[in-house]
Amino acid sequence: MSYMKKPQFRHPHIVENDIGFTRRDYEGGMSTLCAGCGHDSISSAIMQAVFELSIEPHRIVKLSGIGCSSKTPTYFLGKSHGFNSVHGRMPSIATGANLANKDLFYLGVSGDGDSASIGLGQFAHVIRRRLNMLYIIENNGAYGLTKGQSSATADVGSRSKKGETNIYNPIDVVSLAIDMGATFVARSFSGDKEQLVPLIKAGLMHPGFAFIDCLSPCVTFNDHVGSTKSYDFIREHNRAVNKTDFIPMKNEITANYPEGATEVIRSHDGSELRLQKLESEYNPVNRAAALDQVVRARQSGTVLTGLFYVDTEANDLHSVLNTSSKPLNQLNKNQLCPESDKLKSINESLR
Amino acid sequence: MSYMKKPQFRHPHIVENDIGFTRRDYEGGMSTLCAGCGHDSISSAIMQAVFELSIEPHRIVKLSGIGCSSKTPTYFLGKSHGFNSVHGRMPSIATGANLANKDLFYLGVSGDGDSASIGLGQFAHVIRRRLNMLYIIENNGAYGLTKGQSSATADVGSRSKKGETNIYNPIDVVSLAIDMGATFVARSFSGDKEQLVPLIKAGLMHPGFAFIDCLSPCVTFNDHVGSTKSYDFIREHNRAVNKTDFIPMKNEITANYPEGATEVIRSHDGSELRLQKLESEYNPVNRAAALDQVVRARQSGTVLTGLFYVDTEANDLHSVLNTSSKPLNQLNKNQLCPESDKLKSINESLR
Amino acid sequence: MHSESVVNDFVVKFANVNGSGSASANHLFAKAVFRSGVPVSPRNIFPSNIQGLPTWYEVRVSEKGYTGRRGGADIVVAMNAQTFFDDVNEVESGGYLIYDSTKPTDVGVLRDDVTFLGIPLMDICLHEFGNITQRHLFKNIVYVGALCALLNMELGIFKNLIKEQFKGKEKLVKPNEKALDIGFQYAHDQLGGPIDFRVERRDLLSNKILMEGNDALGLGAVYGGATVVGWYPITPSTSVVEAFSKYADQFRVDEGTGEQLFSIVQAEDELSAIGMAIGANWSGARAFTATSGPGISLMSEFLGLAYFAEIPLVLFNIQRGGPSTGLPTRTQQSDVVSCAFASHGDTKQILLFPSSPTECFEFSAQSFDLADRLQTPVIVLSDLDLGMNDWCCDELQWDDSREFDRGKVLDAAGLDAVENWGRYRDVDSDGICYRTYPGAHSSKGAYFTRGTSHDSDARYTESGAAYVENVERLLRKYETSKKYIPKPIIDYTEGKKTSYGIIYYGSTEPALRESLDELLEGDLPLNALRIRSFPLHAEVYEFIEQHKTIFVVEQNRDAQMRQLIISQQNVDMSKLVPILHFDGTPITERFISNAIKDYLDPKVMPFSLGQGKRAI
Amino acid sequence: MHSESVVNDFVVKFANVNGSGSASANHLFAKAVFRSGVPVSPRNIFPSNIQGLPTWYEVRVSEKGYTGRRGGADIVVAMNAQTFFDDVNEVESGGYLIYDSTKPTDVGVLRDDVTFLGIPLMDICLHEFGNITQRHLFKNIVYVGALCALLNMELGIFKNLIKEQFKGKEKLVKPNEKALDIGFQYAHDQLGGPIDFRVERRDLLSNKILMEGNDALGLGAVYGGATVVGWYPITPSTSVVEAFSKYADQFRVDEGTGEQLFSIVQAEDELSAIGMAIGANWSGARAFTATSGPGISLMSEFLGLAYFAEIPLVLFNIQRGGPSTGLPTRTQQSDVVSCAFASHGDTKQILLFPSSPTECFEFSAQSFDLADRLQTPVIVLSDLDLGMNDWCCDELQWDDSREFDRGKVLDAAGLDAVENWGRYRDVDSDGICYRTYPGAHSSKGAYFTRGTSHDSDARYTESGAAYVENVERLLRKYETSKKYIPKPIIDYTEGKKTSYGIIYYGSTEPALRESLDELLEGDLPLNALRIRSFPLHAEVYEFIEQHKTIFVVEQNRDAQMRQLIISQQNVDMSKLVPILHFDGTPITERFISNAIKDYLDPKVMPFSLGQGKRAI
Ligand SMILES: Cc1ncc(C[n+]2csc(CCOP(=O)(O)OP(=O)(O)O)c2C)c(N)n1
Ligand SMILES: Cc1ncc(C[n+]2csc(CCOP(=O)(O)OP(=O)(O)O)c2C)c(N)n1
Ligand code: SF4
Ligand code: SF4
Ligand SMILES: [Mg+2]
Ligand SMILES: [Mg+2]
Repeated sequence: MSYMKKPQFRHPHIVENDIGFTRRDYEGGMSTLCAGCGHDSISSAIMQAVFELSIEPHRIVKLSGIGCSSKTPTYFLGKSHGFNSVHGRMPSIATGANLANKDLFYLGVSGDGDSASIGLGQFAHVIRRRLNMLYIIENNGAYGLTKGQSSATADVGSRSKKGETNIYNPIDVVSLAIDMGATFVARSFSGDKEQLVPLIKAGLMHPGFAFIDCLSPCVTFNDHVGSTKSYDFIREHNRAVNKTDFIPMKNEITANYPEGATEVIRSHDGSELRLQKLESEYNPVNRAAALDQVVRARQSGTVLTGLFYVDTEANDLHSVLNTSSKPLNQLNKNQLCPESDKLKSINESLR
Repeated sequence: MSYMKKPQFRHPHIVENDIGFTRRDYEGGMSTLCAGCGHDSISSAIMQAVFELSIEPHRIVKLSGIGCSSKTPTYFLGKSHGFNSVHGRMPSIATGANLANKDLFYLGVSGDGDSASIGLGQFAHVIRRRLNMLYIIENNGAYGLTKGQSSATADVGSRSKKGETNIYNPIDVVSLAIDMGATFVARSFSGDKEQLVPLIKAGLMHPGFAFIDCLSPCVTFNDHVGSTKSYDFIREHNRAVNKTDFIPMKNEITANYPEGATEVIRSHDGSELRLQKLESEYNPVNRAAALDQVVRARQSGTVLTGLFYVDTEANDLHSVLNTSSKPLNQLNKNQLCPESDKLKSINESLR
Repeated sequence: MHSESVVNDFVVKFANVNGSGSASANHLFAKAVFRSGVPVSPRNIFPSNIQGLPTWYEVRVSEKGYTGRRGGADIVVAMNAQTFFDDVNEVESGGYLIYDSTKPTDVGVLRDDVTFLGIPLMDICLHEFGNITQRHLFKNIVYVGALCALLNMELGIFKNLIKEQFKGKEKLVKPNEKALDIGFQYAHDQLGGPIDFRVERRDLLSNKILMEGNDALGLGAVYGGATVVGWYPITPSTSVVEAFSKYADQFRVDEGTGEQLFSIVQAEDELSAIGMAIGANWSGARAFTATSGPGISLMSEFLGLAYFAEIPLVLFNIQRGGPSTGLPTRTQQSDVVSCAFASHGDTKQILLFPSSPTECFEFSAQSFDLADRLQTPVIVLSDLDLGMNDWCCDELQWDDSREFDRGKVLDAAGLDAVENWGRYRDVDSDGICYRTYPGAHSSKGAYFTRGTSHDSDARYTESGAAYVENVERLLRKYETSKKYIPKPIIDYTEGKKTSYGIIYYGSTEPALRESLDELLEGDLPLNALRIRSFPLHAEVYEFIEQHKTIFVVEQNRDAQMRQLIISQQNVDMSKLVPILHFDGTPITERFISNAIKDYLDPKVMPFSLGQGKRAI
Repeated sequence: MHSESVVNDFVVKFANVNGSGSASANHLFAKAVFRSGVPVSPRNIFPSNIQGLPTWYEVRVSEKGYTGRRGGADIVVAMNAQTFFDDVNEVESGGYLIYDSTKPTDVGVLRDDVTFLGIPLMDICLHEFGNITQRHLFKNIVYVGALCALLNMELGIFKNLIKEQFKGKEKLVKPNEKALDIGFQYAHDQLGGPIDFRVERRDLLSNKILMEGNDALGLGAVYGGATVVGWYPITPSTSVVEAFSKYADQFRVDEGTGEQLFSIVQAEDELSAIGMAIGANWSGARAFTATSGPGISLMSEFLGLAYFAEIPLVLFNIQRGGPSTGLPTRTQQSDVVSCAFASHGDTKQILLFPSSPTECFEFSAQSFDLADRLQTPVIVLSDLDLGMNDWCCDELQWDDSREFDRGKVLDAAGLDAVENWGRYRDVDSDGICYRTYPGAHSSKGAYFTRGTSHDSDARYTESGAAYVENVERLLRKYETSKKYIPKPIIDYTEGKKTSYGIIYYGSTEPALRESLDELLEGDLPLNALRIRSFPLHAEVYEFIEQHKTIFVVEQNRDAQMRQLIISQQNVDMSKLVPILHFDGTPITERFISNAIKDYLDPKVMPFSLGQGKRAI
């Protein structure tokens, strides 16, 4: 099913992006997820975002753990290298891959089970290390692939399809990410492409660790009445704090916001994040304030979405480690291997 | 060294607690930690707290992971069962032990490496599950036992003894514990027994998950100028939000606080937590407010100590699981093993 | 085609799309064969996803009681367009293919040695049922009704099953019955009624049941007195815990208070799951965990701790296809070596190998006794084939006078009665020491459990001598364990002498026993030994001694049991011929018989069978 | 006592308290022996804590070049009151005990076959040094000065070493020299000068160095081109990464920009550490991780992934005493089986066994070539004895013309040149396929790496046939690996025929080679084979063929290498006699020789040696 060959016929009028690629160039294999699964919508948002950003597909590295969500990288960006690692350990693979080659874009896709249960440690620590990547959790409050157990992000009192009520405190991956020092933190909803696509674009271009918690209903196991991760529940309880648009440096500024309500966040490379504030108090550049607002909204039962926090001064692991500007995987023997006379002096020092 | 025989001679005037035990009954083997190690002070605070609470030593179960801190349970409460598990996995052992016997007190001792690095997942998840235990992290910002590497709680810019500067965002185990739903969260300092002992007492008696982050300098590897976990640094940057006293139900109320500034928190069993507020805004019963204050203090470089949050309605894993009031390890065959006629009807249902 | 009809000896294979509700309809068919008193073995072959991919359900009907997978299919119910052509090819010559003929297709041209039976299922359901879900679901019941007629089965059996299934939801009985009737009638009227394959009522199953191995393990754990479960979901082990949960809800809830006399915690991962089970066992509750594949690797650090600190533990490993994430919904016996020596350093674990649901139940209950007695992990190795399929097996039995063996535990009275207790003192010279539970006594019996080296009083030590004394005692204990763990079962061919032996274990049993019959019929008698536990008993080595050639039949690539056999005692290795099947499907009689015949056939030289390889 | 003095053949043992600064003083002594041109082997025996517990430092001086641990001590410097009496007992008859005589004690009564040499160290330092730290630290230098006089060594050598050590901190040179002089003078004047044990200058070390195995591994990784390290601290592997870091700081920082041509990340645990190394190797950087004990268990899930997805990886396992947390500061070779079959399912890993720092350097650099060439994990098994002690070994060599072997990698040009590339196609029939790095080509060469079953184009598959094809190819690759990995080294006893062979590996080498000499002297010639890698080469089995009895010498309880030998090919197992040493101390010549002599002595029946057991 993966990489199923599609007819390669190309329609003459098909839309191309700045670098001459069509949408088809960003597609992947046929999805084997359940019809209606939220995850498929996220895949399509990813394809759209990368297309619009005009990134050559081979410059993206897609990584995942294990789960229905973690299968999705097979279903988008078929021309990108992909790595479907083991359950909960994608962040370490991403760290190694990124250390080896800082010149590519790293896109991690994970599930709530993958990241909030077995992978919680790796998730928290990859944030601490400021890895330059976009990390998306496709959050359905359940274990899809193992048939519907509650995950650690399920709310207290949320009922599983079998009728069991979750009794444990949920883990809020957004407050966790803010507290661990992520420099770009957002929440969105698989059903809201308009909100999601700009966030993915901005997250991919963010020069540090960017995180999107994307609510993504599991239609088979967690979309019933009583679940707090169902399409209906999210639609009803969702409150967006802002509307985002991302304008890469090279593009003209096209969006037209009412001036007063819009905050423009400019990054080093000149690209712009334009936030249309929906909640006047919301302040996406103060970490403590962002955390406080997320936590208070949670206490009140609201599902806040939008961009919660962004650090315009963000830097990444390579900058703190001061690694070579040429990717490590491109250094040759002459650069890496000391000559034998060096070894002679080491021998001398060991006598 | 552990369990070194001490002379058993008993001084006639030696002080006994309510149940006739002396301080010696709460001692353990001789410590093999470095002279001056903060962890030894915590051990002594634990012995004092349990002595003062008049808990029979055999009713305590002490558990730990791996590290200098995790060695300490050998050095206190020699008459208690102990379990020195593997690195970072004490919480799961504690969960199993507690599930087996709800009638004992569970005291977990861990290090910042043990709980914030390898054990972060288990630490977060045992909190979610509301295990009835007191969990103490002896936090020195370093790996003592493996000779001084920085741990995940080391602050950005803190220098290790070797002169390396920590470059990663620190994990604040206090904000994490609050966010994960702990129902009793405090921070203290190994050098401040006056503050620490009442917190340990209150934490042990708390009917849910109680957590104390106890700063505990590593004199050998992390007590130099440039470290933010040194005795000097902590003394200088420490700001206590309140003074705690814990009054078990059976005791008379002895402490004498200036009325206005004291908040009395009463739990179900009638015991009292008396908090002398040092910071007027501080509110230890609102989770979001507690989190906010901890995070803001951290941003300003202050080491806040005291009791940050307590939930008087706390419950524990057994209550959410509705397990038998008789400990599971005390149920006998008749209670556990269905009779053979039950098996007959199962056989019938399988034809 | 067939000169006369074949009775009670054929395979029906259903090809469906997963998530389409076919599983319960197919199960209904298998159960109806069982109710006809005829041995049946259904096998579910499913993909590692939730909806939309091909899935198959094979039902073997065998009057002789052969319940191993046979391979091939005499009747294929081809309901999946994606796999239709492959499914047509699956049919044995002379067999039948049942398909949905709503859209007219010229299937007849595909093969001329197969009878094609078209039923316009979609069309029928569109007319007969109102809502969309029903239309889809009842398609499955309609073909079951048709099968009933085609195989000349009793419709009443099916109807009774429907009634039992929907007890409490009586509204559903009628439409199901209707669908059955429609299918039955269509086959009867339009397809010419019974075909050449028939199910005839027998009475061969009086003490038999149809049960999944995982269900039996879960139930055994209830009977074995388990009260604490730490687990993490993973296929194919999840249903062990689900079964425990189901039966505990039934038998272990205090009627008066509603309190649970058990506790189940879904852990955050496998490391935590096994940690919980270890902590609880340490505290004197019986506790287990269950896992598969990667979970075993993740548990290995804690398995070493439990071995070295001597903490009882029961671990159910429902094996699937490895390595790594491998084939998560396929079967193998490929964790044998990794479990036997699980963890770094010199560790040796106790393994049990059940070969039927009946034995799953027994071994599950017994494993708690063994773990307590031996104070060490006991790993029960089942697999997906045995664990997640309904096996036709002996009914379960329980002796009410049987007591739990809690092993050497000192309570307060016990501690008062002994002098100089020390946790790791080998006072009985069998390597097993006396333990205490936390809180057992107000002043005695406390000790410190650790994974670091310890002396006989549980004190930390770096002394080489104390270390050696301790780990040699562990070897002594391992030796002692053979007195307690299940012995191998040996079958000598009656009345015939043979120099050939065969060693096997676990879910290989049904295919293997069939193969023994088949080979005997071809005048090739073999004696057989079934290993039921590790470390291996002397009987295994005696059996090897007695024969010139021993075939070791396994469902893995690397001849792992053979490796265990030679790791424990000197034997003449060249006598041990591996027969290896490892493509993820259950091993078959055909595979085993052919491998052995080819090995013995001088014309087949060198012995090379693809999957059944001789060289290792 | 001794009729004449013993030259260059004795053991000095220092008994100290850890954290007291004795380590560098003791090292100074060992290095001075080395500078005298005489082979020396220091060994540090330290506790698993940081300060206040007993620690020992044994220095063997051996003109013959025997650098294995000998056992016993001729001169004991007893500086630890806690262990004083034990230390006195350690002295060989006719030996010397040096102690601090500040407080008058009547030590003479303890033994009459030992000469007691008291030096009032505390007293001396109190008078001679002002500050408290100095007083404590210089006590150690004073006894080193005394040893210099007692052993008749050249004081100038010590002084030069001091100068080198404190280059840049010249202020420290003077007081150290002063302490040396004081000790020297005291021994000379008060203790009667040189004793019966002497160091005499030789020139036996012209191409030798004194180096720790871990230092050599770290340096080898720099030469091997490693650029990414993910690790987690654990004794005794930590110093591998520290060494890499030290040498990378020296050789891999761009002089112009200050940029690092490497990256080291301290991970949150071992699972993450190995994940980082795998991710980086996958992306085409050379990367490694290092661990010990429990770390190996924790890495096993990822080891299975790297095996099955065929990702290069270098893992340095510095073995310590197991099982579980075990003996963290003691040595063993007990992870052999767990590494060879690391992970659940049918996995087989490549192992290397270096036996000296020189070989550590070579194997370390080579392991990156092997991992790239074979696209699989390469596990280098060293141990604490080899890793954390200074070994007197051949100097390091490097051929500047040597190129990295990056194995079968297609870059953009390569991809353009081939048709129909597929990640797991065995186009060369050696089991090794062509890989690509992410981003290699703008439209070709992308593929999806996974731990689930995959076909030859890296696509997910549940097909049994595709699975079998894939895992059989992995076996083919494993076979191919023998062409690349280091062959065993065989030594036939010159000019003598023998039917006895001996197989060994790793850090056992020095003790074993001494034992061969010793046995040969006793007219018991043995041929020896040193295993350097796994899977095993045909030479190993030929060697076994050639001999009647083969002793397999190992530092573990369960005869793990013997188990590997028999797991790979049919052999006559009964010929393989295990000699097992596993108390956590390094194996000695005495142990090996005695075990073999006892085995061959008809009077010692049944063969039973405590730790050197025959039965397995
Ligand atoms: C080590 C390990 N443990 C367990 C599993 C089984 N498993 C597969 S997916 C999954 C949960 C996935 O949940 P989530 O990440 O939320 O993904 P979803 O399917 O909900 O998208 C589990 C437990 C596994 N593959 N590996
Ligand atoms: C699985 C595993 N990895 C690594 C180690 C080595 N190790 C022992 S203690 C320790 C760190 C301890 O740090 P911390 O918990 O902060 O304790 P401290 O010594 O600082 O009190 C490590 C990494 C181990 N024992 N087990
Ligand atoms: S089971 Fe749930 S998460 Fe998985 S594919 Fe189906 S709808 Fe999506
Ligand atoms: S190393 Fe540090 S943490 Fe460990 S005992 Fe010494 S002072 Fe304490
Ligand atoms: Mg999920
Ligand atoms: Mg620490």
